[in-house]
Amino acid sequence: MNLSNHIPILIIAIPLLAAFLVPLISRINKKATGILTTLALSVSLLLTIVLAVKILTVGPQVYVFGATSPSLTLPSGLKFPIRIMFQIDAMSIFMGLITAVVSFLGATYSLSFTKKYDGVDKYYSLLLLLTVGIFGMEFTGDIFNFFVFLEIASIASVALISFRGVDLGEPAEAGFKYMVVSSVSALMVLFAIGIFYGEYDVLNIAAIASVIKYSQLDKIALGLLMPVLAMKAGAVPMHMWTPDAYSEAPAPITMMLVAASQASLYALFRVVFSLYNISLNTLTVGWIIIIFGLLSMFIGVTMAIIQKDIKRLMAYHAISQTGYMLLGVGVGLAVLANPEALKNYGITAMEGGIFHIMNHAMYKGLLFLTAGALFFRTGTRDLNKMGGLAHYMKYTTIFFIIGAAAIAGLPPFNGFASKLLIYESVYKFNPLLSIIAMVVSILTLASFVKVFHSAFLGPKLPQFKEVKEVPRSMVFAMAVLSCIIIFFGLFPDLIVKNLVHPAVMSLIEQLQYTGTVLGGM
Amino acid sequence: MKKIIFGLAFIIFFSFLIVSAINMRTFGEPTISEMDDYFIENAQNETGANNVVTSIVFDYRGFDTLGEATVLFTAVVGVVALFRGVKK
Amino acid sequence: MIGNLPYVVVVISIGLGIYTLMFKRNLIKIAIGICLIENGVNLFLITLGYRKGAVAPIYTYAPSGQAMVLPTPQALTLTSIVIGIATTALILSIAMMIYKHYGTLDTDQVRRLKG
Amino acid sequence: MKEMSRIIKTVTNFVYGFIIIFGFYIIVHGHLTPGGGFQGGAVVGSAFALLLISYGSMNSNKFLKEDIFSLFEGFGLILFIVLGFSGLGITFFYNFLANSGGWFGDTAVIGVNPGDMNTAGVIPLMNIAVGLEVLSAFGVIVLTMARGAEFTKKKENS
Repeated sequence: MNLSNHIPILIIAIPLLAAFLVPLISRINKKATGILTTLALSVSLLLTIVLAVKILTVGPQVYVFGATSPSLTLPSGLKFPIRIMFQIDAMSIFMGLITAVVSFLGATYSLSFTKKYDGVDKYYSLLLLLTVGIFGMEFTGDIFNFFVFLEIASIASVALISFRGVDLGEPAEAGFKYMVVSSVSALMVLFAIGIFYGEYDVLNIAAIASVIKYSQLDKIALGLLMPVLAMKAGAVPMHMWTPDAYSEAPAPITMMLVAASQASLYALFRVVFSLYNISLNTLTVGWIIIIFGLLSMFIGVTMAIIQKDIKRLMAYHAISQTGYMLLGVGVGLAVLANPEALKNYGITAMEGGIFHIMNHAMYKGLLFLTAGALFFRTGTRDLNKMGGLAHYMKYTTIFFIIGAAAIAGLPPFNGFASKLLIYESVYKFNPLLSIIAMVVSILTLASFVKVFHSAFLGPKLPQFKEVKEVPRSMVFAMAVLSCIIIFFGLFPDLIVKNLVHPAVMSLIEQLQYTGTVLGGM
Repeated sequence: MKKIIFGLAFIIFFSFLIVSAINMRTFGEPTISEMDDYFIENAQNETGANNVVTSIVFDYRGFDTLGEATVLFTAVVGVVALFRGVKK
Repeated sequence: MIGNLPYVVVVISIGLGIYTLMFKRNLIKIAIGICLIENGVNLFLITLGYRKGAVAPIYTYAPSGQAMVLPTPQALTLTSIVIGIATTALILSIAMMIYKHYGTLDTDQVRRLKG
Repeated sequence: MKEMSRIIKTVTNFVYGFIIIFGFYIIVHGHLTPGGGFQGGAVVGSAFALLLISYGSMNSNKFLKEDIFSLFEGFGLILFIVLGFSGLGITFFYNFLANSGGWFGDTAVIGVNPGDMNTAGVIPLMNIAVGLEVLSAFGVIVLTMARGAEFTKKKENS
């Protein structure tokens, strides 16, 4: 029994087992639940890093459930896979790394943050299940399995968003909205799966991609999948759930919700690039994605400027930053059929967009955690009621400055690195788009200067006399994120070359994706 | 105004569905059924279960079933967490 | 066209569900709309698996020599039904919680989160 | 929820045992006849719902315990995932008992046959695990929502 072959499943199965154990453990000892959660997620993080090293050196990994060997995709003479499999390439593991880091830090942060809550065991159980759902969405190579994990992630996030619904009405309301959105979108995904199944009689993504004909029905399936996944990712025409859900969830959960919506974004890219790829009318679909991105950027930032609630403001910024990713990858898709333009600036644009996913998860997670720290000590999210907090919470102030500078795209932080890639490549595609992106960046900076001024600066306020620095585990989580942000900002070339570029290439090259499952073609 | 936008979206969506219904293959005559024929022929041999659907649910697609049980567990934990303040 | 009648039923069920979601203002009705869509999708999956004159794919005391219907859609539908139960349970619980806090189920009055 | 009339309670007393036994039959014979863990679990869960509505949520607390249900739920899930793990010598969810000659390991007769309980490897065990999980999950959901309904109604009157 060679455990190193089983790493892909262990990454998911260990948090899942821990999630089942947590309710039983809490009968014996309530405090042990948090420690068990953190332990399970740290094991998962370690295994993800090991798997990432393996994938980036050896190549894509396949794990077939229930077969006689983990890499046996096609048993004896079949032309199509019959079992569920995990298919992990550079792009999947890129997203997996984000999820692992974010979930581990979320659990660490929760150790202190959930002291005020009762029913902590349910909280940790749901947190683990949410992690499992996100990991599954990113790793799976089977389209129905994707639907199942989408449901796990959305039901767990609904339960966590409405976790404070016992005492307050707003979390329950936000949870209801998100539940309606996510169940409708999951059912539309299931309808699209039915269309694929009826046409080709396979459920494996790579197998569908190898036979797809782009007929009328495939167009309808794309027309169902794209808006629905964009809605789950929080792009603008369908963004109404995002501010509510992000602002009402507990702060560590908001950070994980960012990762969950990015998993939907990943699924959108997977559908467009790996499932359809060149058979699409790439220019049209690319422009649709670019327009989604532009609307998200602009409307997100304009709505953010007028907000009074700190987490709501950050949620609108999350929408606006999603626009950058859609813009970068959309430009790459628009020139996919044109090898020269793709080589010239398409790949760079996609690198910018994909790199921005990771950067966004890090700095937006940090900002939500600082907002959570402010809420933890002051008990309010209203910017007008805060002030002078820099006197009491030194570390939190520093972390907030780092996060705000990163989101506004100031050097030497990571936001600058990915935004620069997007600006320079999009400028070659269409100068106007690049200028809009820069304007949005300036507006973002203005908005965060306002937040910094009203929350941290100013005289000491009498009602915050008791406020002191947050507990150690919360500081630890924020410090790790800040270190990652600064590291990525100082050495962007290293990350782009080793992590982002393989991810982009694995998206673009469809034959490599199908070949992993179906053999050399 | 809102109603008009909703109505338009609804009409577009409904026409999508109608077009897909018209284009679907004829009811009762699957054109391609390679994967399912494989299951019907080999499930009994490979898993030993007489019920082909059960052998798919628990063997060929067993991981889906784990996910499905997890979804139910998640919903239970969510419902219990939502009503946790409510005493008997 | 008449051969595709089951698909038309599916489309009508899903369409009614979407209509309910968009134009009804009661939380319980919204939950019912989601159930309608879900049933439509399940019916769609089952419809795909039907083969004319075939029997259920179970070998115990099966009539010999007859074709069997496709088994995969049945397995998928089983999964999606259980997921639907989970969704419905959670959505109804949240609706009950909203009723407890706001005293109403009308979406126009349940709107503290805005802008 | 109030308790219902004497007729309903008497019929319930008579019927619920049969429903539960039928549910367990469906669970255990999942690999031979139509049914399986989920379907059988749902049948048993419906018996609990019947008990709950005929006796009312206050009285049924005496014989339907939420604690025990949640314990059984965790137990069923852990049994299920451990069965998955135990195939890990080959792959996760590998059916290591099928056709091995031991427990549930008889080779099935190919083609139409009357059925043999002792076949199908881990599938019957998984059916039992999932059936346990589903029936207790249904019990917990029904009991919790009944309790919550009681609570919201009280709020309404006061």
